[in-house]
Amino acid sequence: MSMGTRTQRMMIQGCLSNMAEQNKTADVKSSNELLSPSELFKARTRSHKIPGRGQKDFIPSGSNEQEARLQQNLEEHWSLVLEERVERLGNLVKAVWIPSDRIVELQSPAGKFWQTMGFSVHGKQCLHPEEALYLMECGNLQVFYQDLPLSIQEGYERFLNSKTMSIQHYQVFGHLKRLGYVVNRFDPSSVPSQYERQLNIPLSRERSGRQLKRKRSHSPTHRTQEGPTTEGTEVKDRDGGKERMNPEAPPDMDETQMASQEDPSTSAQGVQGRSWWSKGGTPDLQPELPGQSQSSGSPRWDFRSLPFPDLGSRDKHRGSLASPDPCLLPEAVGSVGPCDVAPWLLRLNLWQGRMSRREQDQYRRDINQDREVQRCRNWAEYRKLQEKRSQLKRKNRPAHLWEGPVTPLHDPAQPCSTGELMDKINVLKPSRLLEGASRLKGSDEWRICFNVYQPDTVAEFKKSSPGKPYSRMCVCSFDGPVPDLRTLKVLAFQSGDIPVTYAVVDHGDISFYSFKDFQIPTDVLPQILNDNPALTAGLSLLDSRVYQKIQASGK
Amino acid sequence: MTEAVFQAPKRRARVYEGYNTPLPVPLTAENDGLQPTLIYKAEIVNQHVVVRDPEHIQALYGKGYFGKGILSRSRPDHSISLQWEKFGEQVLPVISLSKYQKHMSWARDVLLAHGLEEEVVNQTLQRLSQPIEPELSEKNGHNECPASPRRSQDAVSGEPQYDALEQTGTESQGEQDSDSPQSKRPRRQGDVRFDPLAELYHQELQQGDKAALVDRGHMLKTLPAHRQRTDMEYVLVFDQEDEQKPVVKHRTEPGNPTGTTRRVCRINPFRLLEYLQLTREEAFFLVYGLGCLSVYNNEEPLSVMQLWQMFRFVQPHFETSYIAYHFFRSRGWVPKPGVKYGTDLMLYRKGPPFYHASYSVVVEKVAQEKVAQEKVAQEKVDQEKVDQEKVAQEKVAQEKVDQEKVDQEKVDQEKVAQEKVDQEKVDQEKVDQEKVDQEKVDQEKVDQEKVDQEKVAQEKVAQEKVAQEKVAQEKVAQEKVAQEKVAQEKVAQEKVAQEKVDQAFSGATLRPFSWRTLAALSRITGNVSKELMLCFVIYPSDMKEEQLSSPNCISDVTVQEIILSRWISSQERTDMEDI
Amino acid sequence: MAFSEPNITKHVSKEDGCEEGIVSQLIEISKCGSTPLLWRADDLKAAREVGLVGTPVGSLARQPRQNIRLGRPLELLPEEGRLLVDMGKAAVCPGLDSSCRDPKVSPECTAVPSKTGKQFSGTEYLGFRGRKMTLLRALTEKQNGGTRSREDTDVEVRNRLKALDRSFSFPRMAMAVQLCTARAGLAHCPEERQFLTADWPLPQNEHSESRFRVFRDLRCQGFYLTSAGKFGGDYLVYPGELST
Amino acid sequence: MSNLPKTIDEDVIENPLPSNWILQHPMYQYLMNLDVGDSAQVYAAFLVYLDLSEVRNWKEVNGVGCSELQLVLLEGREKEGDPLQVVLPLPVHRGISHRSVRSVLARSSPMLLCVVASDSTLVYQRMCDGLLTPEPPVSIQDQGRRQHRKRRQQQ
Repeated sequence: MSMGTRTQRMMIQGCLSNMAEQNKTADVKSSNELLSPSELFKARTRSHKIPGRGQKDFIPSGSNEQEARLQQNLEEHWSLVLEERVERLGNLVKAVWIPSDRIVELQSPAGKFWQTMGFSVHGKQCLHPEEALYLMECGNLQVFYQDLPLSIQEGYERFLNSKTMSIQHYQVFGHLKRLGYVVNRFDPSSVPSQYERQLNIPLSRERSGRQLKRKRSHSPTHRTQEGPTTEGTEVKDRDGGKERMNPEAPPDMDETQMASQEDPSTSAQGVQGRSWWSKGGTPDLQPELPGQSQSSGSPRWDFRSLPFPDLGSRDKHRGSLASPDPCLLPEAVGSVGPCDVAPWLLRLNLWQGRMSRREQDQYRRDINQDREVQRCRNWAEYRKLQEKRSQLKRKNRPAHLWEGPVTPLHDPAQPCSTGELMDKINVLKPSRLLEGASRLKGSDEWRICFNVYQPDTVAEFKKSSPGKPYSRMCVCSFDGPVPDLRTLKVLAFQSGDIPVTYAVVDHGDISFYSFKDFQIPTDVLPQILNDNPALTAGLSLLDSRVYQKIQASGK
Repeated sequence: MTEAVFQAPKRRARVYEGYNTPLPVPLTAENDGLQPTLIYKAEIVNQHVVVRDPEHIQALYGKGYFGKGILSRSRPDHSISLQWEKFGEQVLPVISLSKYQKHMSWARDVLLAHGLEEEVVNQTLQRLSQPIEPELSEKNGHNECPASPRRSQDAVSGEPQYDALEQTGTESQGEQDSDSPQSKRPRRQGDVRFDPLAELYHQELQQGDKAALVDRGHMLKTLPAHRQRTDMEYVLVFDQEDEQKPVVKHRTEPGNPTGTTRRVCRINPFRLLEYLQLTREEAFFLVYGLGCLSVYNNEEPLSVMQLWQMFRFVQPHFETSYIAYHFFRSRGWVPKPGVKYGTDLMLYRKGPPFYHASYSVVVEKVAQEKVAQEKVAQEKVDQEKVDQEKVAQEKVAQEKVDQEKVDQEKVDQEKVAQEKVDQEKVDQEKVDQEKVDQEKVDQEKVDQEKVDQEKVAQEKVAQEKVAQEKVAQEKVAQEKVAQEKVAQEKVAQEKVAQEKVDQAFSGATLRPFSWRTLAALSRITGNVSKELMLCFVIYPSDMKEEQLSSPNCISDVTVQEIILSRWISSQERTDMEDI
Repeated sequence: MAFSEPNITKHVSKEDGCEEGIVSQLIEISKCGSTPLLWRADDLKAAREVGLVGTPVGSLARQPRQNIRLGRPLELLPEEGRLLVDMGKAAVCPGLDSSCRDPKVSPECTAVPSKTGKQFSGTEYLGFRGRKMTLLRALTEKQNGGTRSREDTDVEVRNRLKALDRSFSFPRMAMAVQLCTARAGLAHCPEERQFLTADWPLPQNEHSESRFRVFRDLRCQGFYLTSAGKFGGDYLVYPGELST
Repeated sequence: MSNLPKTIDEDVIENPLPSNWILQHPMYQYLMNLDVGDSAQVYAAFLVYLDLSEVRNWKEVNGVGCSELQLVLLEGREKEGDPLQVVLPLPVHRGISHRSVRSVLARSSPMLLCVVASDSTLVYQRMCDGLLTPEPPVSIQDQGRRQHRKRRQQQ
């Protein structure tokens, strides 16, 4: 078809009196993107349903049936794609594009979208270009420029450029908006500085508490215990407090801790880093300040110094504990009566593992049956014997391992507990993501672009006090580089306590990834393993329960 | 909170072994100084570390899951055949004639390679291939072990273990050693084929006391010493005419070997013993971290340093991968190679038999933040300055002291001289009385000596003073020079530091990372329900090659763990992707 | 018959006329930044006819607030764009980046208000006719229906019909307005023509070159390709036409 | 039995082991004597040989030196009468050029690439010249069943 006729056709279509002819031309070519009045009229009442998609075929079979299905699918697809937006004038908000300010100014009262989008300048309601474009695509907004309405295409072309944002950024924005998330631009200055963070002054807007029950969806944060909402913060504060109180608050102690308390020599707690059994299933919730590493990791509780009734002991079941010395209590408390330990005992695992004879033989190897030991008449002699033995071993240890400039970290001739052994070989320090991050300079290549709030917070969302975002987005391209550790540090620091998600755009297809700081917990069963198999068995049971707990709390 | 939360490792549905000890070294109470410590032995075979002693193999694999059997999928439990049958009082593996012939030809080649005459070789082989009578084999062999019920079951089902490449080849979601049908069953234990210790506790097995199986390591210790490893292996070989018949037929009549099929008991002419091969990281950890392994190269045991240098030479970035390995071991996890999933390590809690791997780890290497380094450098410089000042002050103080000493000495000398004189005077008086004639002469002598002494002392003092001044001057000069140097160095360091600030933590050194590779890794890892961990090994920026040449450098290195996960923006979207 | 604005054709120069045969089939690739986009439904179909799939990235007009199915524009892989251009099937219209000129309002654009005006009056007429038809139908149905109280309803309906004829006014706010997706056709914007290029304007490097060659090779073998970043690959290769 | 007083630890250390059969194995000797410089690759090839020949019971497994690629390849039949397959054993730290892969594929397609980790873990990958249509994903095969299950769960 020649261009001339096409032009003519367009004009013809615009003409009311030639409706009949319009049909004819439509047969020739269906590029009638400007709708005729009848089409417009029809479009007002068209269905808003999207046809479902059938099952995919794995391989073309060449069968007629498959061919037909494919054809039908395609036709359906074209009819959907071809459709034009038709809206009632009354539902459209009018706006004007102001290129110099790169904003869109509303000319008529804003709609519902105003709750989550837009901003006011000098009493005028304005939208960012991406917001305007999204609303145009949703059929809520008609933007005029030089008194003419902009098509979506013109919107893309005018609104998306190097000075506003790239089409990739807009694709991420649109993708999240369509799913119902509240998305707005990230302003680095809105994040409290390191100094402010250290002062730990709660931001006023975070205090405007909204107790929301949020549905837990797959999300960058859903596994953490705290969400972005105030609810989360409060949980954190409470937990923080709890942790501080823990050592003197018996009820908060977990079974595992009690169990491991049975052997005061356990040094598993001294191992650097975290140990899941030592936290009683509570993940580390203490907010970490940059540069202040936990890796120095002194054990939170030193069981040796805890003057604590050994409730786990099987031998002496005391019914209750005497009341504490009043001088140890705060004045206001006055006196406290004796404590009934029965309910606590119920919570302990006092399960006694059974041992086969073999195990008993093995584990109950009695030092007293050692003939040399029997010959010892006193402690001094016994210790001398021990010393002699270890010297002998030291002498016998292989020269090629022990006489060079570098010797092994552990000498197997000097047996020690698992915990001690772990301590010996634990020479590598873990690093935290925020360590040293404050001193790194950001780059232009990597920027956080959006704050994202969960869809179900929309009803409560206030632009004036948006609260903590659920996540922050950094937009990048599949063809571009992957963030290196430095970038991860810089952005994590910039985002503070909000997780950063990387939206990676692959020619219109978007994948999201998050890189989260992590410290693998140390997995060492306490030393009792070797002393008391019964307890070991009990412990591993407990162990799995702690896991369940962690899992439950993560859900 | 932006930290990834620890996900509980997934326990295997069925666990057939007890958890032993985490590492193959004696722990207190278990071995209270009674026995000499076992140092395991490994040797370098073509740049790889191989453990050959069966007991060592069992200990290293059983306590901490080190290494892999070169003929097995993971646990070193290879046996020549899946089919075992009763022969006399023993149960022996059944192999095909072709397999027997293959082994025979290997034996032949070996003998020929030793330079033996063809004829001699033939004679030897002839002798070796003589059929063995049941009683004979019993007397000589060590395969004697009454059939456990379990084993005869196996003989019945005779299920093929390896279906060509299906298991490892085009790879699905299989776990390293757990998914083969064989490992799903507890039969490995208490079974001679897999477990040389079986004969010790098969009775308990029959009693169903599975708990008895718990401590393999302990069993090891009680193994009779007379047990030899050089013994012959007896096999049942199909007779030629039976070779063509379908194998199924044998299986239907396991208890009747004398039926239509005939097997002949022969000595396996070339026995393939299962060896354990360790990764270099595992080997080095056993040597350096635990001190319980000696690695021999050409019969010579290697020192820690030699091993480190050899591995660094043989394997690119060995130090980095070792650091990652050591890190996870020191946190109680069991790292195994991650080739199957395209990563460096898989992390198991306790060991592959108990838990599914939790993490798939990619190791990366980065240089530490230079800003901190700069600070450290600055502190160093400051410290040096302080030190220098201190030294200078001390020097001055020392000089003062020296001076005082000198003075004191002078005084002392004078005093001594005086005392001497006094003493002498007293003596003289005595002498005077005794030897009057000598008196005058002596007196003069004494006087002369006194004068001489004083003179000498004074001269000495003077000389020393001069010398000290000189030294002091030189020192001052040196300090100045030193300070200038320090200042220059400081400037230089700052420059370097400044330049390096921009490179801090940047880049990926070990592999070219792109979003595509990450996406693929994330998908693979997710599909097998594991988490993808990036493990950044962070070297201090000023770490030099000579520091890297010793394993002690690892204490200056830090390790950053990052969990990479994919976020699904909506549930419906995943549903769509599913289809 | 009203060619209300015959002046528009004037802008189609003779030169352009010579190329008409080709031009009419040319797919117009519009660039947003460096991203090639197709806007017109015809172009989408034409690209699909040569086996290029692309990715729809815009909200679907029918139901914009979902991600399951998206609509125009269609984003092309750089390889797809380049292949189209190499095949002589497409021309590239550079995007209006801020560095570009801000084009004067073209005569075509001025046509838009009048056209929308026509759309409006047309809709109004249709609205009127629709209402009338309903009433008439009601009338005939009733007439055919029963005999009971026929007189009353007849009169009522007739009165309403009369009133409708007299004073129908379609409320302006209820008017349907089209929000165009694509800018009106190529022919209406002659000034833009000069920016069309037959060359593929994206910078090439070794990597993109090898990607392109692989793409072209596979496409020529009849495979349908889409992007496979999230699977860790470069392309997903389909053995035949995709069922979208 | 467990209270046997004697311990074997000393014996374990002192007992001489039989000599290493790997080093004596004719195939190992043969492979080492091929004109291939990369001994790590040769060792990897031997491990793959053992796996194919002893564990998987392939037939007629043999080593082929490929001096221009400095590689040892293996050939063998999965079962008697099956076509000969070519296996390229590759130590995990060694890279491989496109040219080498092409050259091996020219001998046989599909070929098997076997990555050998330093603890002798083997991972086989099948490589084809051209495209190989994958097996239909499980999700499609049993989709009907799955949907059925879903429906049942909802009830």
